[in-house]
Amino acid sequence: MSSWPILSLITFLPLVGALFCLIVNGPKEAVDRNCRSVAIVTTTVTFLISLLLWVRFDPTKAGFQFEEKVAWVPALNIGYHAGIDGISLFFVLLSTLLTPICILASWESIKVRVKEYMIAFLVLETFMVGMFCALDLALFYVFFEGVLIPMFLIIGVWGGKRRVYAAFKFFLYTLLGSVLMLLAIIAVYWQVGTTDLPTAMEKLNLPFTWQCWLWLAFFASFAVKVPMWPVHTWLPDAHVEAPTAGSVILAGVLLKMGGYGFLRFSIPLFPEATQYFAPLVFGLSIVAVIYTSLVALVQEDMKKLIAYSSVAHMGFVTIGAFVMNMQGVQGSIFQMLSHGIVSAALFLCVGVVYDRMHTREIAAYGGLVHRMPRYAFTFLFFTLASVGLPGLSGFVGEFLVLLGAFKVNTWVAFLASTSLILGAAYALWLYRKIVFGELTKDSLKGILDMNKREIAIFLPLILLTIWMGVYPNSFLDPMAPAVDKLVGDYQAALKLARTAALAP
Amino acid sequence: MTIGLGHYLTVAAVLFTMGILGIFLNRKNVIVILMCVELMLLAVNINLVAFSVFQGNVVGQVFAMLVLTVAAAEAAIGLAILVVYFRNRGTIAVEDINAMKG
Amino acid sequence: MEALLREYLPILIFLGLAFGLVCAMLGGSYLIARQNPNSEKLSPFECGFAPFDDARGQFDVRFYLVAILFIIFDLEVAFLFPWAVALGDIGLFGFWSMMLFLGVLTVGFIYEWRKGALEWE
Amino acid sequence: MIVGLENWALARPELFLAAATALLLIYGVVRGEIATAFVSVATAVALLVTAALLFLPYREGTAFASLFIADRLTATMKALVLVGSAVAILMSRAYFEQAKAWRFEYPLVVALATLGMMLMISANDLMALYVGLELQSLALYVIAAFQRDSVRSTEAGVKYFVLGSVASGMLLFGSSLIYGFCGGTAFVQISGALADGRSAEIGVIIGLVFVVAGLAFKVSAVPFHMWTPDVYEGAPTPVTALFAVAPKIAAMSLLVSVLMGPFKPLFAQWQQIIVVASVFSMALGAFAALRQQNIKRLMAYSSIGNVGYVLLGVASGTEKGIQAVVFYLAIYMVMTLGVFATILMMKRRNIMVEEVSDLAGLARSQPMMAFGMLIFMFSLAGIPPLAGFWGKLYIFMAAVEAKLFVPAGLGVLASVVASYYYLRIVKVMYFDEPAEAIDRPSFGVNRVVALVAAFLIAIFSLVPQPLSLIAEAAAKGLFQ
Amino acid sequence: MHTFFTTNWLGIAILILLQCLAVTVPLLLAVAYMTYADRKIWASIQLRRGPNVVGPFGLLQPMADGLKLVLKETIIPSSANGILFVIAPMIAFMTALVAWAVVPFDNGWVIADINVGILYLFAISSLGVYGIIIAGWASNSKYAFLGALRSAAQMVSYEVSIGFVLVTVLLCVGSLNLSKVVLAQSGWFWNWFWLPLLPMFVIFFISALAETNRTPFDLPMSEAELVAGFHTEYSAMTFGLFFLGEYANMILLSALGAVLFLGGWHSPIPYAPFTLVPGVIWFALKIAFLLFIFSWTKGTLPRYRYDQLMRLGWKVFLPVSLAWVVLTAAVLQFGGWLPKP
Repeated sequence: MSSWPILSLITFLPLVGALFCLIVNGPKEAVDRNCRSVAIVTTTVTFLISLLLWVRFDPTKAGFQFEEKVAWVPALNIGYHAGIDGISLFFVLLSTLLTPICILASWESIKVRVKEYMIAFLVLETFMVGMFCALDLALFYVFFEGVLIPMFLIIGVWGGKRRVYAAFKFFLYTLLGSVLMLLAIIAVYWQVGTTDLPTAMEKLNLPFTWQCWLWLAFFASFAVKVPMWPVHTWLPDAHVEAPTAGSVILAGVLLKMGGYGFLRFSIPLFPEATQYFAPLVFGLSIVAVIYTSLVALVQEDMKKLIAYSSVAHMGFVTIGAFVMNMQGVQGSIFQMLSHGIVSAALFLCVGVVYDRMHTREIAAYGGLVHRMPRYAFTFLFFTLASVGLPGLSGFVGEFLVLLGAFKVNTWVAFLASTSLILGAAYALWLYRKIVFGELTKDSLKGILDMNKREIAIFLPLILLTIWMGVYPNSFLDPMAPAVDKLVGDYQAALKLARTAALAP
Repeated sequence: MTIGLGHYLTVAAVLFTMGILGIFLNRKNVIVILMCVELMLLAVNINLVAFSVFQGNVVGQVFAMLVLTVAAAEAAIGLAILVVYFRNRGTIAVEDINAMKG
Repeated sequence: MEALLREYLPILIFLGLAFGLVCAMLGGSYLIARQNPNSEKLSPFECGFAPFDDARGQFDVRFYLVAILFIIFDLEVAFLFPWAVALGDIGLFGFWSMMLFLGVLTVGFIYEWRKGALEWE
Repeated sequence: MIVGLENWALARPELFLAAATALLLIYGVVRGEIATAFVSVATAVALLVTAALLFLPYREGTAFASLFIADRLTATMKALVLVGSAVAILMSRAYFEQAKAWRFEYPLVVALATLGMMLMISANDLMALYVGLELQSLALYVIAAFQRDSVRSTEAGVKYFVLGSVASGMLLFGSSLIYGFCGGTAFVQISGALADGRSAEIGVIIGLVFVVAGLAFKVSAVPFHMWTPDVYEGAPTPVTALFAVAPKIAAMSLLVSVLMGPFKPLFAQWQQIIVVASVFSMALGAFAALRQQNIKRLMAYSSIGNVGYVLLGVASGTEKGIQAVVFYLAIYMVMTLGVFATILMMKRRNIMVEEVSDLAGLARSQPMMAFGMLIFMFSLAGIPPLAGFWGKLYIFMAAVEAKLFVPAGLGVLASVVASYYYLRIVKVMYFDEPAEAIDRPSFGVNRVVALVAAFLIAIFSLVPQPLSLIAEAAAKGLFQ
Repeated sequence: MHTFFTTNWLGIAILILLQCLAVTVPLLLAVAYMTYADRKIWASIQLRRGPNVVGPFGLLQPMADGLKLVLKETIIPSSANGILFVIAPMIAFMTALVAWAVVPFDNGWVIADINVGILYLFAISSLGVYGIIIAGWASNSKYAFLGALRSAAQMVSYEVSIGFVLVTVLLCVGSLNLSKVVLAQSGWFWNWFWLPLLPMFVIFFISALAETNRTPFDLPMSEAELVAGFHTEYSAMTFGLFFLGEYANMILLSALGAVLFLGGWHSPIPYAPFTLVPGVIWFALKIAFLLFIFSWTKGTLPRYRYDQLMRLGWKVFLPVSLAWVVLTAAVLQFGGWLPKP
C-alpha cells in the first residue's frame, strides 16, 4: 500500500498541466511552443509515475490496491474512492502511455489553437485515468461522461470536413447510452444506500428482473462505447473526422472503457443477468465480427477501414468477457490492451501519410514502399500485429478468447474465428493498395519518409507489441488473481442463486 | 327559496369563467382583457365574502380587502404598461401584439 | 341575514323611489314638450363648425395619471377607515403598523412630487 | 413596551430592505438621474446586507399572527434570491446605459420585487402568500417594460402582465375555495382541516388545482409556460437575467412550502399534477429549444426545462427531494447568471447582439469568454463533472428514492435531447468559422460575474459538499 | 295598525317609502329655493336686486325655471350614445338623492341607521363621478368629453382629501355610524369637531366646493374654455337633472359638514332655551349656514386656474390632511383619549 495518493497524483497531474496551459499567455508562437512543452512534460511525467504503479503493484493480490477513500458528497453517500486491481492496472498504463504519444503525434499536425488542443488532451487524460481508477459508481460515471467533453471538442474543432456531424453523433450516442447507466447507478444507490463499488458488490442483492433491467441499462452505455453492433455507427464517423491523435485515443483507450465497464460493473454486480444475457452478447458480437469485417473490405477511406476493424476486434473482447472463464476474460483484457496499442499505431500510420498528403483515400496512394521504406516496415508490422500473427500481441488475445469461447460454445468460437481470415483479407488488402505497387501518382513522388519524431513515436509501440507477443505473462500474471476472483465470485453467485431458486 | 352558499359560489364560478373566457376568446382590445381580470378578482371576492359570512369568521373579508387593494394596484400598473406600449406601437389591439413569435 | 336586510331595505326603497322620480321627470318632460328634432339640431356642438374628427381622441396623459394616483390613495383610505375605527382596540402595535404604512405612502408621495407627477403645467 | 416587538425582530431583514429601498428612493428622486450609479450600487449592497441579516443573527419562528414564518429553508432561499437580485442589478448598468434607460428606479423596483419574493418565501398564510406574490409580480411587470421606448420590451411587459394577472386570479380563486372549505387561510389551519378529512371534498381539490396552476405559472412550468419565451426575449437582457433567477427561485420555494405545508395531506393528489407538469416541462424545454435562434429565447426554454427537473424533486415529496431542489436551484442560479453575464458582454461594433449565430467563432476572437460559456453550457446540459450534473443527480436520486422511476427515466432522456442545443452553442462558438468578431469586452461587472460564476461552477464541480450541506440544513427546516 | 308597520314586510316598506318621501320632497323644495337664495345673495353682493318678477319677491322664479326646463325639447345628439346619454344625468341625480338615506336629522331621525354610514356616504358621493364621465363620453363631443375629464379629475383629486378628513373624524369617534358621530359631539359648541379639527374642517369645506364644481372651482363649466363642460350637449330635463343633482349634492355636503364638524342636531349651547328647539331645526340652520358660505364664496372669489386647482388638491390638502391624520392619531393614542368601544 502506498502511503501517498499515487492514483490521485496520476489522475490530476494532467489537470495541473491543463491549468498551466490555461494561464499561458503571450504571442501566438510562444504560447504554442510553451503549451506543447507543458503538455509533453506533464504527460511524460505522468507516464513515468504510473510506471511506479506497476513496479509497486503486488501481483499476488486479487483485491484493490493503492486505495484512496475520501467522503465527497456525504449527503448522497458518494465518495472519492480510487483503487486499482490487476484488471485496471494496465488500462491506466495504456492511457498514460498513449497520451504522450498522441501529443507527440500532433506536434506538427496541429497548427491552430494549440493551446486549447493541449488543454483538451490533458483534461482527457485526467478523465481517462480517473475512470479506470474509480471505485465509486458516481465517480466512475463522472469520469466516464466527462471524457465526452474534451473528445467532442477535439473532433469538432480539429477534425475533418464533416467534423460537426461526427462530433454530435459521437456525443449524443454516447450520452444517450450513459444516461441510462446513470439511472441504473441511481437504482443501485437506492438499493444499497451508497455508490461505493466494493460495498455495492457485497451488499447488492437484487431480484432477477431488476438485475435484468439494470444490466440492460449498463449494457446500453457500455455497448455504445465498445461499440457493439448495431450501435457502432458513430465510430467510423468519429474516427474518420477526428484528428490523428483523436483517433488514436479513441481507438486506444475510449473503446476500452466499454469493455472495462463490462468487467468491472455489469458482471460482478449482476451475475445472473449476465448469464441470462450472455447469448445475446455472443450473438451481437458474432454479427459485429463478421459483418463489420465484410464492411471493412469495401471501404475506400483508410481510417474508416481501420475503424471497422476496431469494431470487429472489439467483438472478440465482448465474447471473451462474457464467456466468463479464466482464458476468456484474460484474453479479452489482453485483446483490449493489444488493440489499444496496435490500432492506435495503425491510426498513427495513417496520420503519417495524411500529414503529408492530406487525404485518406486509399485510391490516392500506392507504391509508397519506394519512397518510404521505414514507413512501409512500420505499417507492415502493425498490420500483421492486427491480423494476429503469432509472436505479436494480437495473437495472444485472440487465441485466449477463442480458447475460452471454445469451452463454452463451439459455434461461437467457430464463427468468431472466421473473422481471423476476413481480418487478414482486409488488412493485407489495405496494405497492398497503399504500400506496394508502382509509384505512379505524381503527387506521391516527393513524399518523405518518417522523420525522427515519428520514429520516436512508433519505436516504443513496436517494442511493446513484440514484448506482449513474446512474453505475455508479464501482463497476464498480474491480472490473474483479479480475474480469478472475478470468475470465482461470478460462479459462486450463480450457484447461490441456483440453490436459492431450488429451495422451496 | 333561500339563497345559500351554493348560489354565491355558483355566481362566483360563473363570473370567474366568464373572466377567463373573455381573456382567451377576446381578440379585440387589451383593455377588455384588463376588465376580464378584474372580473375574475371580483368573482374571488364574492367567494371570499360569501364564505366569510357563512362561516362567521372575518378572515375572508380581510382577504377580500387585500384583494381589492392589490387589484387596484394591478390595474394601475397594467394601464401604465399599456400606455407605454401604445406610445410605441400606436395600437393596443390584441392581434397586433406580435413583435415576438415563438 | 334578516337584520342586515332590515337595515339596508330603506336604502333599496329609497333607490327605487329615486329611480321612479327620475323616470317620471324625464318621461314627463319628454311627453309634455314638443319634440321636433332635425339633423342640425342633433349634431354635436363645435363652435358652429361641423365636427372635425372623432371626439374621443387622445387626451392629456395627466388625466390618466390623476386617475391612477386617485386609485392608490383612495385605497390607502380604505385601509385607514377600519384602522381608525378600531384603533382603540389594537393598541400600539396597530398604531405603529399604520404609521409604517403611512410612511411608505409618504415615500411614494415624495417620489411622485419630485418626479413631477403632481405638476399640471 | 411596544407590543409585538418580537414580530418586527423576526422580519428584520425585510424591514431593513424596505427601509433601505425607501431611503434610496428618496435620495434618488432628490438628486435626480446623476444618483443612478450610486443608487444602483447601494441597492445591491443593501440586498447583500439583507442577506447577511438573515443569518446574523439567525432567528426562526413565526410572526404576525403566524402570517410569516422564518426557518432554515426560507433563510436559504431568501439568501439565494437576494444574491441573485443583487448580481442582476450590478449586471445591468452597461446595457441600460446603452439603451438610454439607465435610471435609478430600476434597482429600486428590483429591490421591491425582491422584497415581495422574501415575503412569498416566508408566507405562512394564503393572504401573506398572495400579497407577497403580487408585490413581486407587479414590480416585475414594470421592469419587464422598463425600456419604455422599445416595442419589444413594452410588449413583453404587456404579455407578462396579462398572463401574470390571469395566473394570480387563478391562484386567488383557488385560495378562496381552500379558505372556504378549510375554514381558514393560515397554513396550519388548512393542513389541520385537511388532515381531519376535509381532503375528500371536491371544492378542496378544485382549489388545490387552481392554486397549483397559479404557482406553476409563476415558475413557468408546462402547461403554463407560454409567456416565458416572449417575455424573456422581449425584456431587456439584465431583466431577463433577473427573471431567470430570482423570481423562479422564490416561486419554487413558495411552491415547496405550499405543497409540503398546508397541502401535505393531499400529497397523493398533487404529486400526480406535479409529476405531469415536471415531465412535460422537461420535454418541452428540451424539444422547443432545439430550433431557437435567439439566446434569450433559448434560455427561456432552458429555464422551463430546468424547472421540470426541480419539480421532479418537489414531486418526490421527501426530505431528500427538497434538498435536491435547494441544491439544484443554487447551481442553476450560478449557471444562469454566468450565461447572462456573458450575453451582456456580447457587443459588436458597440451594439448588443443576442442571436446564437452571433457567437460564431467566439472561441477564436474571445477565447476566455467562449471558455466560460462552454463551462456554463456543459454544466446546464448536466454533463459531469460540471456542477449541473450534481444537481441533476441529486434530483434523480431523490426521484428514484420516491419511486418515481418513469419520470426519472423520461427526465434523463430529456436531458440528452436538451444537451443537443447546449452543444449547439458550443459548436457555434468553437467549430464554426468566425463571424464578424465580437468586441473585446471591457473590464466590468459582467466580466467579473461571468468569471466568478465559472469559478464557482468549477468549485462546485470538484467540491459539491458545502452546497449539499447547506441544502441538507435548509431542507431540515421544513421537516422539523 | 301599529304592528302592521313594524312587523309586516309590506307595512315596513310603506313606512319607509313615506319616510323617503318626507326627505325627498323638502329636499327638492330646498334645492329649488337654494337656487333662488343663491341668486339673491349674489345679487346682494353685487348690489343688484336679483329675481323679483315672478311672484312676490320673485319667490316663484325657481318654479318658472323648472317649468321651462320641463317644457323644452329633449335633444339627444345623433352621434351620442343614446342610452348612456340618458343614464348619466339619472345617475347624477339619484346618487345625490339616495345619499340622504343615512343622514341623521335628529336623534333617531334617520331612514337607514346603518353602522357604516360614513362609508356609504363616501361611496355614494364617489359614484357621482360616473354620472359625469358617462355624460362626457356618451355625448361624443369634444367639449363635453374634455369637460368631463377635467371635472372627474378635479372631483377625485379632492375626494382623497375628504377621505383623510373623514378618517380624522373617525379617529375621534371610533364608529362609522353617523348618529354616533353626532353623539360624540354633544355639549358646548366648542366641543364640536370644527374646533379641534379646524384645519380639517377648512379642508373639508374647500374640498366640498371642488366636489360640487362650485366657484372658485367651477372650471368644468367655465363658459369660455369648454362651453359648458360635460353637460354641453344636454338640454331640457336631462340638463335639469344635472342641475338638480348638483344642488342636492351641495346640500348633502353641507349636511355632512354639519354632521361631522358642527355637531349635527345639537344645539350650540346645551342649556334650556336652546335645547328646547328641535334638533332638526338646528340641523337645518347649520346646513343653511354652510350653504350661505357656498354662495358667499361664489359671489366673492375669482375662479382658479386648472393647474392651481390641482396643485391645491394634491400638494397642499393631501399632505396636510395626511399629516393631520398622523397627528390626530398620535395625540389620541398617547394622550389616552382614544374612544373605547
